[in-house]
Amino acid sequence: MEGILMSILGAIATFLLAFVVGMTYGGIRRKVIARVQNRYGPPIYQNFIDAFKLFSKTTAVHHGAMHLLGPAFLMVSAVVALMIIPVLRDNIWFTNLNFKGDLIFLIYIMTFGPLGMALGAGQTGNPNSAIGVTRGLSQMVGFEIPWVMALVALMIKYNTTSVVDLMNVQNEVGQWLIFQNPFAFVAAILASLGMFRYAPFNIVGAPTELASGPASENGGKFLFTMMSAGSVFAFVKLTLLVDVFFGGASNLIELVIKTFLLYMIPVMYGVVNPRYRTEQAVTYFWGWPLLFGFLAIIYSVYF
Amino acid sequence: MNIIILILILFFLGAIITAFSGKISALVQDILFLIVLVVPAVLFFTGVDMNTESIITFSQAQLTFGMTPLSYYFSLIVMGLAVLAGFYTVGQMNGKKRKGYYYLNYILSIGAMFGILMSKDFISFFIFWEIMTWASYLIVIYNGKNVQKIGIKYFVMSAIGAYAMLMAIVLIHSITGSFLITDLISEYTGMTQGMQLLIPALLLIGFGVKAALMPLHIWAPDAYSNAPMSYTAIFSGALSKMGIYGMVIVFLSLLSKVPEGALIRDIVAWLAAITAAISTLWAIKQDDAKRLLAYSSIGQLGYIIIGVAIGTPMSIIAGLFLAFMHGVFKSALFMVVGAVEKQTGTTDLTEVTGLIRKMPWTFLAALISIIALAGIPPLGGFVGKWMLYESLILSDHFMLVILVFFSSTAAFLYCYKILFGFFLGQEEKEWAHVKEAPAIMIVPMVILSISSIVLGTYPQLILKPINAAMMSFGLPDTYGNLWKESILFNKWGNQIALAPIMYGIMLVFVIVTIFLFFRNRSRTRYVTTKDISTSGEIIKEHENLTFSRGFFQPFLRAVEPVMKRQIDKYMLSFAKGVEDLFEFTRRIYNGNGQTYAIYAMIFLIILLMFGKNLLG
Amino acid sequence: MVGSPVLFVAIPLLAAFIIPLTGMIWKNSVRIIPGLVLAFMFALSISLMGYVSEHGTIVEVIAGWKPPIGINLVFSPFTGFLTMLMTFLGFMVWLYSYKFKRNVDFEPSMKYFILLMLLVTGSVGIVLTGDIFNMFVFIEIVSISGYGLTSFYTRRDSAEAAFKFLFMGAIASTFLLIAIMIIYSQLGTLNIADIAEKMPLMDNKLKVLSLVFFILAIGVEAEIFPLNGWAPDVYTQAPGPIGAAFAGIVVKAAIYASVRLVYTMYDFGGAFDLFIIIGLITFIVAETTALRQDRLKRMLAYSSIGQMGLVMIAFGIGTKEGVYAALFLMFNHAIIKSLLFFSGSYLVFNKKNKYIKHVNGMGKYLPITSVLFTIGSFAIIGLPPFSGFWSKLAVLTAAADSKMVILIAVILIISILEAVYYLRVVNRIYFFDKKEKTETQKPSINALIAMICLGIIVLVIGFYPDLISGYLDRAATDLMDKGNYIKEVLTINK
Amino acid sequence: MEKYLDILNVAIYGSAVLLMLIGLYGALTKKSLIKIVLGLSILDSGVHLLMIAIGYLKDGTAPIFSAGNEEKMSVMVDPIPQALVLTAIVIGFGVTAVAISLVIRLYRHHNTLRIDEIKKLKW
Repeated sequence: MEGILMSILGAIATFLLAFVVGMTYGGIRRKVIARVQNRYGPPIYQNFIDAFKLFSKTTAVHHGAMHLLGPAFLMVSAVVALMIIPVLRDNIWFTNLNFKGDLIFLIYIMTFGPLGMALGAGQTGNPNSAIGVTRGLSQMVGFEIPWVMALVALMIKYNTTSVVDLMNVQNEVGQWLIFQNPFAFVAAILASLGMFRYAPFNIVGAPTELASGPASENGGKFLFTMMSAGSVFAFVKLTLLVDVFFGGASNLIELVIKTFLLYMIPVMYGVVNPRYRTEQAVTYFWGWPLLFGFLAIIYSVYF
Repeated sequence: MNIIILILILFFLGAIITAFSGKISALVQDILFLIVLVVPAVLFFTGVDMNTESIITFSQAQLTFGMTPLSYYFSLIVMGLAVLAGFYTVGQMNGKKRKGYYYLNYILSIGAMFGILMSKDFISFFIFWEIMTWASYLIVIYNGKNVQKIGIKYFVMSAIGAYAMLMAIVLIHSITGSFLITDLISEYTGMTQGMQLLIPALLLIGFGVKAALMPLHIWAPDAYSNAPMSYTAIFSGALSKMGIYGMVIVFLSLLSKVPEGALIRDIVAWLAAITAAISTLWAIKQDDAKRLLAYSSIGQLGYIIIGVAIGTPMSIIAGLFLAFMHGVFKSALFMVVGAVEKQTGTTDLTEVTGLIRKMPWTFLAALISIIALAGIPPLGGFVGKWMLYESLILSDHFMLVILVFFSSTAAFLYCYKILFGFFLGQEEKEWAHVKEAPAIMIVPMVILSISSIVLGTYPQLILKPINAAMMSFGLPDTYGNLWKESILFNKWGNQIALAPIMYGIMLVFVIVTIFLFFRNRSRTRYVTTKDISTSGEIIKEHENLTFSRGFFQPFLRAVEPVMKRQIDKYMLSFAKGVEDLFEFTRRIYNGNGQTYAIYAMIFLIILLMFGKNLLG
Repeated sequence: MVGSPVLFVAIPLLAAFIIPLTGMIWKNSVRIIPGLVLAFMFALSISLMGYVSEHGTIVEVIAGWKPPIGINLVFSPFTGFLTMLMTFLGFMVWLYSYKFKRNVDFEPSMKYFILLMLLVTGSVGIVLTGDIFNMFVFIEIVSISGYGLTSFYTRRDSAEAAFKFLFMGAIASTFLLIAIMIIYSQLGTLNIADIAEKMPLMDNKLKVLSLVFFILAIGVEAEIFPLNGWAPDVYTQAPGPIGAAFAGIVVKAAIYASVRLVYTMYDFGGAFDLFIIIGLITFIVAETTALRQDRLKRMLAYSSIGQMGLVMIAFGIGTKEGVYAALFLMFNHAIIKSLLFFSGSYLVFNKKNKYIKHVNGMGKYLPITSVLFTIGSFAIIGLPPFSGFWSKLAVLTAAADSKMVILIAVILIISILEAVYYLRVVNRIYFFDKKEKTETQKPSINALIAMICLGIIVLVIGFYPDLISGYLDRAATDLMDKGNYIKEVLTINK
Repeated sequence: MEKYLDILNVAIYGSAVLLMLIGLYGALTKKSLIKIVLGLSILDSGVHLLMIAIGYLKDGTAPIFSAGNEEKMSVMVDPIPQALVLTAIVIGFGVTAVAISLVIRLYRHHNTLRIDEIKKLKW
């Protein structure tokens, strides 16, 4: 009984951590963008304020069952992904469900939420939502390839599909995987540009074109759910990258530092780039990232 | 009498009786149809075991029937789908013309599939294979649309496959002196190297046609999409699996025994991977739900073939598992499309919109099946894909992994397209009259979708027969210790259950759903899909804003170079060229009697010139 | 013994003389007597087959002159089997056309039935006779009755077809005579068994020359490739059932003659290869041509020629399995092609040009005929569980046992074409809409019975091939055993 | 004497072959149906001549067995070719008759006797 209680508490703690970190990073991003654009920008905690505001709003209308369920799918997927990812190395509190944190499982569970969300967006009948969804899916096909190639390179090299195993490998060798297979890291980080959907890959939301795309018919608690799920996802992705390429983190501070530095890459890349068109976004990933993916695989097979 | 023979006779006599019972009354015919499907299934599950064997002797051949663990596994697919799709068929065919014709061929093809699975020798295998082919051919052309093009294409490809198989069979007979499959297996290693490669290659061509392996797939999109949907469920769900069944035998019992086999296996695996990738792209392009699913089927069969071809224990389990799952969810999806077609009269994804509130059960079935198809974790499709990736990575087929990953990611695109196209989007007046399909059609779909969920949670339900089948091929016993073959199951203990994850997901889902769904549903009111946020405009009732045309246009622009070349077109132009050549040969007969006489003289002179050779 | 093989020739010839006389008294006797004669011949062949399977070959000596001097008829398991097949088909053709021209005057039908009877008699004579000159005579009987039957309809272009047939036939008979005379001048005998025994004595050059002339002469009737220009025209222009009679009876007799030459009379090893080459060329050219036909009967005719090519190939394999397969093919082809001609005639009944497109939508108007045509098509393509499958399997197995891999491949590839053009027709029958407003003709009851009989045979043999495999096996053994044939004929003492 | 025989042999066989070639030439090259039929007839005659020649024996007697001339058996002309020729002539006659009647039919139907214009049935 106590075990169950502990694990539930652990899960809640992980969630809170991911929520807070994700939200804060979002705030920092807004600030950074503003500073680059020579604006003052909102305070870093602005996201928390927004979230609270949205949460306290009452929703008045809905468009049907899928519409109601869409954000739920998103949240479920985010939470489950969070539960599976090893947040910290050898730490009881954040273990949750991550028996060994299977990478393939993780990749798939992370697509589950956006797809559910897409269905919810579809039922609203707003054409912008559907357009956004198609763009998002197309882009996903784009970045998934180099991303998977990077991961496969590692999986082949170390003959495992487990995140925990990969972390252990780095510990044993004493060298992070980013140095052992830099090509894989480059491919992964280029793919993650698309995964974060920041400029120039923000074709899904595209506020000026699509009026926020899939989110356009949502407000209040729906939007809150989506927002928090997005934050959690950001955290999950960053943690995953850290786990795989930077040997994971043994305590929270290390985790925050590593993830923050990683987070800055897509943010900075986005700041100076305008938005791509959809096919540009797709083919972007089939250029250099794909090449690095191949190099990574060749490197891990033959070296 | 032997029970297998009894079942076969039941099928074949039942088919004929059902066909003609339409003269009495339509209801009697429906009931007979169901009886003919259900009774053999019951007999099969209660009466047939591995020991039943029966032999019919002809002067030319000896027909041997019996069950192997592998055929038991495939029989589960065939029998289960036949019954479920049977009920669905009764609903779908209600009031249609030529029911007798349809029922006849339906039952015949089911009986033939059963016969294929029960055959232990190549002659009965081939006989049933051909019965299956022409019965399904007759159903493909049932709708009478573009019959010459589609039907002939299907039949020609089938004939190419069947004749390749027949050639292999007679070669086997000339070498081993027997038609028994077991004799081939036992004498295979002693053959010459040429035969060792030729026979499996020919057999693979035969099976590859039915399994829609590129470049033998060109019949599939048309045939799948033109048959009535209740049969396409069988077509894609069960009939294509006959190709897989044969491939399993070829790969496991023949090619794995010789070193040269690895080459063929790799070639087939690559072909299958390319099939999967390209057909997924084509599926994305389709605007017709039937064609979309047809291409999707080809792609999914590609995964299965990869699994079977790679040939590690894990990958074969993956392939067989996916074969079952594909049967389950793809049939459900074809049934969904059929239900939509029956209710709306069209399957064009750009026309039909917003059916979710009119056909909720259909939508539910579609949703679950799509999730399974996309391979998203809790459901059955994922388990198979997971094992497939795992085995590919472990056997160092890294480029195949990428291709498979690419196609299964791209599969999300068409998955979304089909759900969105039919069920989501704006609700239009045009479809306001649409009602939910009759219960007899809904129930099979729902049962199939529930099985997707159950099999995702308790994959051991079918891993057990798979394991038995694999052990019959001399592979190690993996049941209960599958984790030894795998690295991913290690810390999961020696359980192959996804249950903990499943429960975890369910728990979170329920919590969030309660939080959002039920709370919000009671507190909010429903507004129509016309009442949406636009930039200040008010949408009129007749305006349809649903985004349905050119759905993935940008994506398709991105992948255009790959899709420019179509094997289909090459083959058609080849066929046309050949026919033109024949137009030339027929000019030999120019109608002038004197010319014919001159031919005769030329013939005489040629014979005299080569007269010496006659002496031999 | 119930009867004597002589009756196969005597009775019909006698009847042919009597029929015009009885016709003056009782008109219907013109129709009925040929039927009775054919039925009698069929019954006789069955009873003789029973006798033969127990007591061995019957060699019937005519007018007391013993072979090699006298004329003799040989009723062995091989020839008996063919006789049975031909007489059965003859009877079926008669049954099918019993009401033929009933509404028209008496004169044409008299000709028709007498000629039909003579056609069957001549074919049976070719098979049964034991010497080559009688073979020539019977071939001429068949040809001349064939010319007559072909030009039966005066409205169509039948004279043109008949003239082409006659032209080829006349040249063929000339060469046949020359060949016979070469043999006779060298060996001094006309008896097949005697020739076979003395053949090693003959000069090689003359041997080749005579065989070449024989092949040219018999090849015209056997419809082998460059000599078959007349065949499609004849099949198209002759009355429908006569197409069946040609495909099922005449060609079979000619094939028999060529087989007898190569297997028994000559001792050439290379002749088997020649059979394969000729057969293959015939098969390929005919099937490819059939693919591009737009008239139903022409298509069936080319298909028939192609099947004969396949039979030649099977005989050319030269093993017992090959002969078995060839005989099986001949049997199946006779039954199935007759079924196709019978039912096909009704599908395009009353149409002037008998285009394939005329069958559009006939499935609704003539359900039974259409089903029978479909069964026939499926059977001839070789789809199981119809009878055609077993013969195709037998051919392929025989070829495989002789290690002719490429031959198998070619046969199978060409078979795909065959499937294509038959299915095109079947598709039209069921899935195209009938456009024109010409009336369709319901088959008369006797025609229906004939067609259904053939259809049932196709199905029964398909499900249980052992029904005839015993006959085939004995026939194949008989043909392969050359020494036995010589012995049986030459040591007859009676 | 021997030489004379040879010349005779050559003459007979030669004329037979010549007749056949003439007939063949006529049948294969002439466009008129009548000429073709005539060609066929000539071809036939050539063959008949050949057959008779084969059975010919110099100074032979009629092949009639009767009491007293058993010793003449060796000088009898071979009877079989003669029998065959009779049959062949009859058959040839029959064929020619049918051919001529067909030619009449053809002329009525097509209004021409040129064989290269009578080809409605082809391909």
